Amino acid sequence: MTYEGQKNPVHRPRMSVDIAGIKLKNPVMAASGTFGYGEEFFPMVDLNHLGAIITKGISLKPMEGNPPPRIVETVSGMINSIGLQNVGVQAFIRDKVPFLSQFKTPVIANIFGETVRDYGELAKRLNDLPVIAGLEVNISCPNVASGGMLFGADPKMAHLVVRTVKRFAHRPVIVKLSPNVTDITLIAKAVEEAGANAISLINTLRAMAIDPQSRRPLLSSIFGGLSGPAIKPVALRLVWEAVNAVKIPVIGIGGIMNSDDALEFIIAGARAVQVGTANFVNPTACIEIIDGIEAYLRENGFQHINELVGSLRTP
Amino acid sequence: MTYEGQKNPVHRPRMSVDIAGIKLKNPVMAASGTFGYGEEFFPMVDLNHLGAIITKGISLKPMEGNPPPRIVETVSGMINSIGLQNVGVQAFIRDKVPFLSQFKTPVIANIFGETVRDYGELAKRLNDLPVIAGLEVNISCPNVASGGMLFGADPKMAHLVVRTVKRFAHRPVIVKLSPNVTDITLIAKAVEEAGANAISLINTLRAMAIDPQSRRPLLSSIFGGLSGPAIKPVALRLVWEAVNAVKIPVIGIGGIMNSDDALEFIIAGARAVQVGTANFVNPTACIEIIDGIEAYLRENGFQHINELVGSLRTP
Amino acid sequence: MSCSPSEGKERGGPYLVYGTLRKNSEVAPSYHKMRIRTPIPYGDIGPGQFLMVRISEEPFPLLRRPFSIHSLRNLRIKDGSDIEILYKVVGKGTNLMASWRRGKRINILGPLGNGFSLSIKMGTQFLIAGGIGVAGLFALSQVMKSQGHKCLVFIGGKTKEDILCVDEFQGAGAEVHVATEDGGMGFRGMITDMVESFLQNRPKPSGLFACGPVDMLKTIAEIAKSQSIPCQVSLESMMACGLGACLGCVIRTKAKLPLRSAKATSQGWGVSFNRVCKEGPIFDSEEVDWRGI
Amino acid sequence: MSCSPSEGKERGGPYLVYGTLRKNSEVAPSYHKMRIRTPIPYGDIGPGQFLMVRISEEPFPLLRRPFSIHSLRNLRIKDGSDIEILYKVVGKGTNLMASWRRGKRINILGPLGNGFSLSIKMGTQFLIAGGIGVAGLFALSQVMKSQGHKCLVFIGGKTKEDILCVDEFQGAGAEVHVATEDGGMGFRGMITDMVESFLQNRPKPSGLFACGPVDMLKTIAEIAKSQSIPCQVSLESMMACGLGACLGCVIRTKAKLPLRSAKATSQGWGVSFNRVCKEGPIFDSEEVDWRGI
Ligand SMILES: Cc1cc2nc3c(=O)[nH]c(=O)nc-3n(C[C@H](O)[C@H](O)[C@H](O)COP(=O)(O)OP(=O)(O)OC[C@H]3O[C@@H](n4cnc5c(N)ncnc54)[C@H](O)[C@@H]3O)c2cc1C
Ligand SMILES: Cc1cc2nc3c(=O)[nH]c(=O)nc-3n(C[C@H](O)[C@H](O)[C@H](O)COP(=O)(O)OP(=O)(O)OC[C@H]3O[C@@H](n4cnc5c(N)ncnc54)[C@H](O)[C@@H]3O)c2cc1C
Ligand SMILES: Cc1cc2nc3c(=O)[nH]c(=O)nc-3n(C[C@H](O)[C@H](O)[C@H](O)COP(=O)(O)O)c2cc1C
Ligand SMILES: Cc1cc2nc3c(=O)[nH]c(=O)nc-3n(C[C@H](O)[C@H](O)[C@H](O)COP(=O)(O)O)c2cc1C
Ligand code: FES
Ligand code: FES
Repeated sequence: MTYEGQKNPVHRPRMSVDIAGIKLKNPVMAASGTFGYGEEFFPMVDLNHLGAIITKGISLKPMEGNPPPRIVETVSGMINSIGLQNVGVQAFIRDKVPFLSQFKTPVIANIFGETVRDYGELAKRLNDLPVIAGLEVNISCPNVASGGMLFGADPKMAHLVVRTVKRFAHRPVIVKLSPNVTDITLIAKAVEEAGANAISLINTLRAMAIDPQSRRPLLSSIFGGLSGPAIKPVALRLVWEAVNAVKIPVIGIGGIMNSDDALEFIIAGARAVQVGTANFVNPTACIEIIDGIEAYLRENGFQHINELVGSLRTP
Repeated sequence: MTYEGQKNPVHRPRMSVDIAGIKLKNPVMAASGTFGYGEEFFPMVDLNHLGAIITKGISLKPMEGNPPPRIVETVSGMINSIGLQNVGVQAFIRDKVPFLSQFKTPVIANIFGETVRDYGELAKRLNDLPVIAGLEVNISCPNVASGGMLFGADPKMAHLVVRTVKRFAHRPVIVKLSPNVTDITLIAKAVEEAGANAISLINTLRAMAIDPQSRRPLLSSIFGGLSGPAIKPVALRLVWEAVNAVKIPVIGIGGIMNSDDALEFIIAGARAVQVGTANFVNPTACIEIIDGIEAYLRENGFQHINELVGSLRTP
Repeated sequence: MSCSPSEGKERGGPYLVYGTLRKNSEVAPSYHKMRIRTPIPYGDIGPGQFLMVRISEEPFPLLRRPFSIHSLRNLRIKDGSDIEILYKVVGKGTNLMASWRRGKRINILGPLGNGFSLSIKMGTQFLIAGGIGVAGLFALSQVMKSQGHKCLVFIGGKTKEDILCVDEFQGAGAEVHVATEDGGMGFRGMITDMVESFLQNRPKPSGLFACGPVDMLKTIAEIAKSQSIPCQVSLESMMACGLGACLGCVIRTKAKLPLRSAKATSQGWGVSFNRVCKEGPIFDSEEVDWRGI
Repeated sequence: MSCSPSEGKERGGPYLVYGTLRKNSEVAPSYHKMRIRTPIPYGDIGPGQFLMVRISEEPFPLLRRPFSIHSLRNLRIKDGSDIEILYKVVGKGTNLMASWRRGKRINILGPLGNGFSLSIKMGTQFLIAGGIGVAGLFALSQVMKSQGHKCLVFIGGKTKEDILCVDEFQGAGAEVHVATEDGGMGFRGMITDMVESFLQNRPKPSGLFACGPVDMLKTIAEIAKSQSIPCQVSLESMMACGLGACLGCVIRTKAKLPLRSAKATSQGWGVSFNRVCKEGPIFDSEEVDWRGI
């Protein structure tokens, strides 16, 4: 029972959205890397109530990740340098997919590779799993083959990765963009042109922290990615720029802690949102955000969430 | 009396730094746009105690700036879209310089133009003022002549602006970089090559905020610049990248609220720092930061601040 | 306009001080009054000036919050002064403030802003407050009393719970008139309607002084203009520094001089955008470009 | 390892609940003890498990903070349970916690982590605590008592002010030995030296159980290895989620299987990096790769 506790089903606003063919019962997804494979939050969180679950990033082979320390708290945010530790696609299919298959909620597999080939291969390997409703392609990682430059920092590379994934994937492809670029619209247009069915943004902002007492970096890898409420204003700006640059659906991510934050992104034009760091602070954040959005729609007389998408009143 | 209250002058660490020929009695400057023309904080703040005062950005002609609302508070930060309102170089020289000339503290004029010519012209106009110890060239503003693209987002444009300023300026030239770029090292190297004597960073992060109730942007100009403690981890990363890319001195800016924050930048390699938003929250922030850095040097047995610069212990 | 350091000091502030919270009580649902003892005589405060209160020593909530100095009494007590603030709980900052207990150290910056101009014609003055607007007008009524003006104070609010300070104003010798939108106290309707009817039926006052929501101020400004009565309004805007440095708090005023003329710029800061914290918060209602507000 | 929703539920938690602060008192300078009443029976807690406490409902300080569940008493009272936390005030979060007053609602997530393994040989057990490390060992001593083990508890600290819970451990039937670096209480020196001398002069214990600063744990691990005594240590690391989802809290362990083998990966998460919040916080001292810590 997803909607228990609602008195008047007649006036209940409709929350369902369609992101490039993936049907979500509401626009709130758990962001990659912040919700494990769902099981970590079960049974505390009713997984059937979520719009979608994005898995932790999956690579072809298992990855060790970076040595600790991997996280540091900053002012209203945190930096992580997990280094994309994951079990690899094979163990994912064997160990994680059965659990996820029990729920009605669409699962979107977040994938990344060290080479363009890796991306294509991953798409192929995930094609046959009914539970995987779509792919989210993380292009915010270094391209090992071309010297560590990020795939997501260069429109040409981004285009190539997406074209390759699209060639193999039987599922809708969401491309997740890095915010650490001069002009997000160039990347957004490049991946749209390459056939992306949707884009999601933002991934974390590159950041750093130092302990003045020990004069050491607070992360073993020196750099990491900043997430959490501190980055929301930057994320919202990038989402708005992307929304105005492409026609495919945009999914807003970055610092969303409550339904007001989520509404900012939706009003700016995001068709759906992802909740990341908030899951750590408040494991039931996604559920509260879903309920909060629904209450807002009801109080403001909206019949359907889509009426709100992109409804920003500019001067 | 600058150093009252210090018991043991013999063991007092030396705080003076030399930034491209500008001699500062300590490495803490008030950042542009956050300290007016000094007079706004006088006499609350002992202006003689500061490392330097950077003026509000100065353009050739007076500028109106953007309509209100111009500022919005965000989580541990604020967004501003002042729109570079200023009195123009003529009124600056006539009305602001006499007040500033009374103090021993170097004054650095922050300048910006709508065209490359503007920048050169401004450098010329400020050459004859003894109180102006240097120029800080703000390249984070739209280049009106070439369609609004930021000077600071393109290494070639940045190079051109700096070369032009250098041709006319008789004073050291600090170039202030925008953080909203894919690769700060390209810009940093370009301006170094063009003759910049130092670089300072970061200017604000492009950001946005929406009021979900009214569904309007919270700033009249939709976008603005994010500053304050929320952005410190991103600023520190950019400073560290810049430090490793150029040989000229780097001045660290972004979210510095206390001496620990300032020390992070210095340890990362900044020869000096600028304090911005903190001045609003705590008008005596600069003074407290100076005292805190000195206490740290003393407690940790440093004779001179320079020993600390770039002393990060990387793995 | 060069000014020497010693000249600057003579201006008397603003001061940045820690005070100690003496009292912080709810005077009506969601309205609180705070009394802060400061260790210094807190300068020559003019009615209409304000303070910036530091909400947190932590980075959240970041910015100071501006509040009118509510009263001029007890400003020159032995060893310092007692500052009063009357505030409405509306958001993060004021909610935090409402939780503060006696004895808490509070960092305040002030006095700030221009304050009401008292170069006014002797006679009857109308003070018009909407809701929490009373906070900024009580000090004015105190000064007016001491200068021998007769004050009529108009206080409007949604319900009778929003009507504050009636006794205080009466104590300062003012005649108080109340209007509530629901009719729960005094006249039923908008306070601006009440003022208009007074202007029709009584001798013209020498001046209008208004503090409250912007729609109320607009209407009062129109009334003042149509009746040719001098009118000062207290404006609000988002503030970061309160000191005139950030240029964040501006409102649009009617440029009396072409912006780029030498004379205009010699006035210093923007001519068509003026800082609420420095050139304001009190403006001549004729100066304000009400379209932009 | 597929598991059905109902199987999951049987695991008994973790639970996300609001409790009510019953008591929060300073037990020694900068050490506090907190008792929180929760509305539910707080699950089957094992000694060595922990909670994540939400420090603020505001975005700063952002992350929850982990604390050991100090005691197993009162976990099954009528209508719920009483949870005890013993904590040292070290930074932002713990300073805030120290200011909380009786009646405050507190959001807690737990029980988390594996807890100490109790599949151990019957006999005498050494429990070794450095400073606040006692927080995580007291519950263990309670269980050991009920299971009929004999406990020797070693508590070390800088000064006598850092020695906590002596009475509590004695109340749980343990024999307590104290060492302080300044000699202000008990043996003068490091607690690890004291343990070593006990190991030389007394019959070998069945197991060592240590909780405290990492240098102490390393030394204990070496001692355990050289004497071939099974040893469990309680490790700390920075945590974001506490649930095993973020992979932020890992430590390096000795990979027993080549990382990329099918068997290794079928264990689920990383083989050479293990999560302190999930595979830990209690580790076999032999498993830990101490160079990386
Ligand atoms: C000169 C001046 C005098 C004032 N005097 C009083 C007074 O005597 N009593 C009183 O109750 N209120 C007064 N106000 C309004 C008061 O400043 C706001 O109600 C208060 O800042 C709200 O803070 P908050 O954190 O509770 O609200 P928030 O949750 O931050 O925001 C609620 C609303 O408060 C306003 N606000 C927030 N921060 C600021 C800021 N830094 N500057 C200006 N407005 C802000 C905004 O309009 C915002 O939408 C005055 C404002 C000004 C500019
Ligand atoms: C499993 C576990 C059990 C613990 N049990 C206890 C206990 O029973 N009693 C006790 O006093 N302390 C315990 N700690 C340590 C306690 O979590 C930290 O002292 C506390 O988080 C400090 O918070 P702060 O905000 O006061 O310090 P901060 O100012 O944030 O930082 C001070 C130091 O505390 C540590 N710290 C901060 N946040 C975290 C976090 N999210 N996770 C881990 N470490 C952090 C860091 O090392 C940091 O350098 C335990 C830690 C872990 C991992
Ligand atoms: C600990 C952690 C791990 C993450 N791992 C991934 C990942 O594997 N793949 C990915 O695309 N994004 C990853 N992200 C980024 C988030 O999905 C999200 O884009 C980012 O955190 C911003 O959202 P937030 O501010 O709501 O957290 C990770 C973030 C965090 C904090
Ligand atoms: C209100 C405001 C006005 C600013 N005006 C200018 C300016 O005129 N020129 C400029 O180079 N930077 C300007 N800045 C940027 C600051 O100098 C500084 O680079 C930025 O705020 C980051 O530092 P902080 O986080 O310490 O504030 C302004 C910042 C603020 C908040
Ligand atoms: S608030 Fe900064 S100029 Fe007015
Ligand atoms: S704290 Fe998140 S995995 Fe351990």
